[in-house]
Amino acid sequence: MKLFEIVETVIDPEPYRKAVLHASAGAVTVFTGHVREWTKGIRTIYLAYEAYIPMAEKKLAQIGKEIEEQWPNTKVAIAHRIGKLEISDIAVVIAVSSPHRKVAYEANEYAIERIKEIVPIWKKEIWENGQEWIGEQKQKPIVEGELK
Amino acid sequence: MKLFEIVETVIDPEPYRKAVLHASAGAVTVFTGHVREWTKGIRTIYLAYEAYIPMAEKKLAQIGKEIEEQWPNTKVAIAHRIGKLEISDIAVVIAVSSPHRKVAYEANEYAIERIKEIVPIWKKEIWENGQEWIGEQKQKPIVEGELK
Amino acid sequence: MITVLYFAGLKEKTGLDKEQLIFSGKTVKQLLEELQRKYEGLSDGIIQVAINEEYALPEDIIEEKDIIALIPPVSGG
Amino acid sequence: MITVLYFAGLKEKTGLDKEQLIFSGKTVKQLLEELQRKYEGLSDGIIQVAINEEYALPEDIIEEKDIIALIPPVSGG
Repeated sequence: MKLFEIVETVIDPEPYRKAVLHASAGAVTVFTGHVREWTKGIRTIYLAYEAYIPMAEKKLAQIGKEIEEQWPNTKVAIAHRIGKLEISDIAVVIAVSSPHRKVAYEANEYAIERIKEIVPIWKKEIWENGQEWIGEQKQKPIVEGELK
Repeated sequence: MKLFEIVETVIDPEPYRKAVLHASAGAVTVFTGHVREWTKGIRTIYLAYEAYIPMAEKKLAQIGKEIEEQWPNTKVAIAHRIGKLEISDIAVVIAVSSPHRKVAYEANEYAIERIKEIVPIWKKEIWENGQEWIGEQKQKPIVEGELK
Repeated sequence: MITVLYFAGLKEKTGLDKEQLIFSGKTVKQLLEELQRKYEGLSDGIIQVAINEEYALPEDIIEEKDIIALIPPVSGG
Repeated sequence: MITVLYFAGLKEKTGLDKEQLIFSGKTVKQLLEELQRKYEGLSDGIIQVAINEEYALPEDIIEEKDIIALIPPVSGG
């Protein structure tokens, strides 16, 4: 496994938790995002995720680097699954370790927000009577730091 | 396993994550607290945890109830290990599921803060040259809601 | 008879993990005062008291057969 | 020749997941304008562009052999 990866099979969170553990890590947060059955009163049958894989893995690694620079002594691992996902399947796992707990929560939440902003992954929701590619309208104007 | 328990063996976080999962859970946070090697420049050899087991399990369940009342559609499971723990061992696991991610982080952090306030568990740090029972001085005056 | 439980540092100070005492119809505060006379150093730091696994107030009355726990500052997590 | 990649809804609008074009020495903005003339509905919503797996600005110059990705609003997580 890689610390930052796009996968096409079931995600087991444990390897990611273990990958960020080290002797001065007092706290680890593992976030998993799951396919929900109901969203705003509409019943989801399944989801289909697509990614621009090489760029998505680069952007996940960039998020890890941003965190490790912003919060000293943290370590990060992130995986996102693509393909067809059923209800309750894990779409994304984010593991963050830190010496102290507060940062482990804060940095983990930062990671999911950044994923929704900059990582080229797209979700299609398939309902009983239709389907749609979801755009969260969270993309911001490109800023200097994100350029090649 | 119980949703709120004191255990004397190695904690595997996965069963707690799975225990809080349900069809409308879009986000799960699993916090694990680990034994750190260094605390304020002092090297820990190992930790010894002790609990007033029946009351500790009641208080863990109370924290779960507080969360499920305060944040609708959340589900909580918590386990704390006692006995001798080595560096990187998991002392506590907190799993919280929620329809949306923000609450999953917030409620999980609430749980660890409450554990440090009201759950009768004690930690003894054993260093190279000494040992001490740790009191975090976080106990607050008893308030009405916490009385029998 | 009541049962008094000692944990963590208090266990080391009293040399006991529990004991049975004749003590009922009096308050938590009175019990603590009695135990502090009996065991030197018991009053160091904040001690909370639980009656039958729930936190109690100093003025709560202890009844026959109650299980009393002396709870030093907790440090779980 | 450059390679242009299409994802998600853009793949459905163009009917392609990628294509090769003769286009270099011009800007990202000029490429988008050209593609919007070619594919109806491509201009709906915000499209970002990546050159060789990094986000690019409208005025960035596209070079021979670049891999260009048209990126509709992302929705991972």
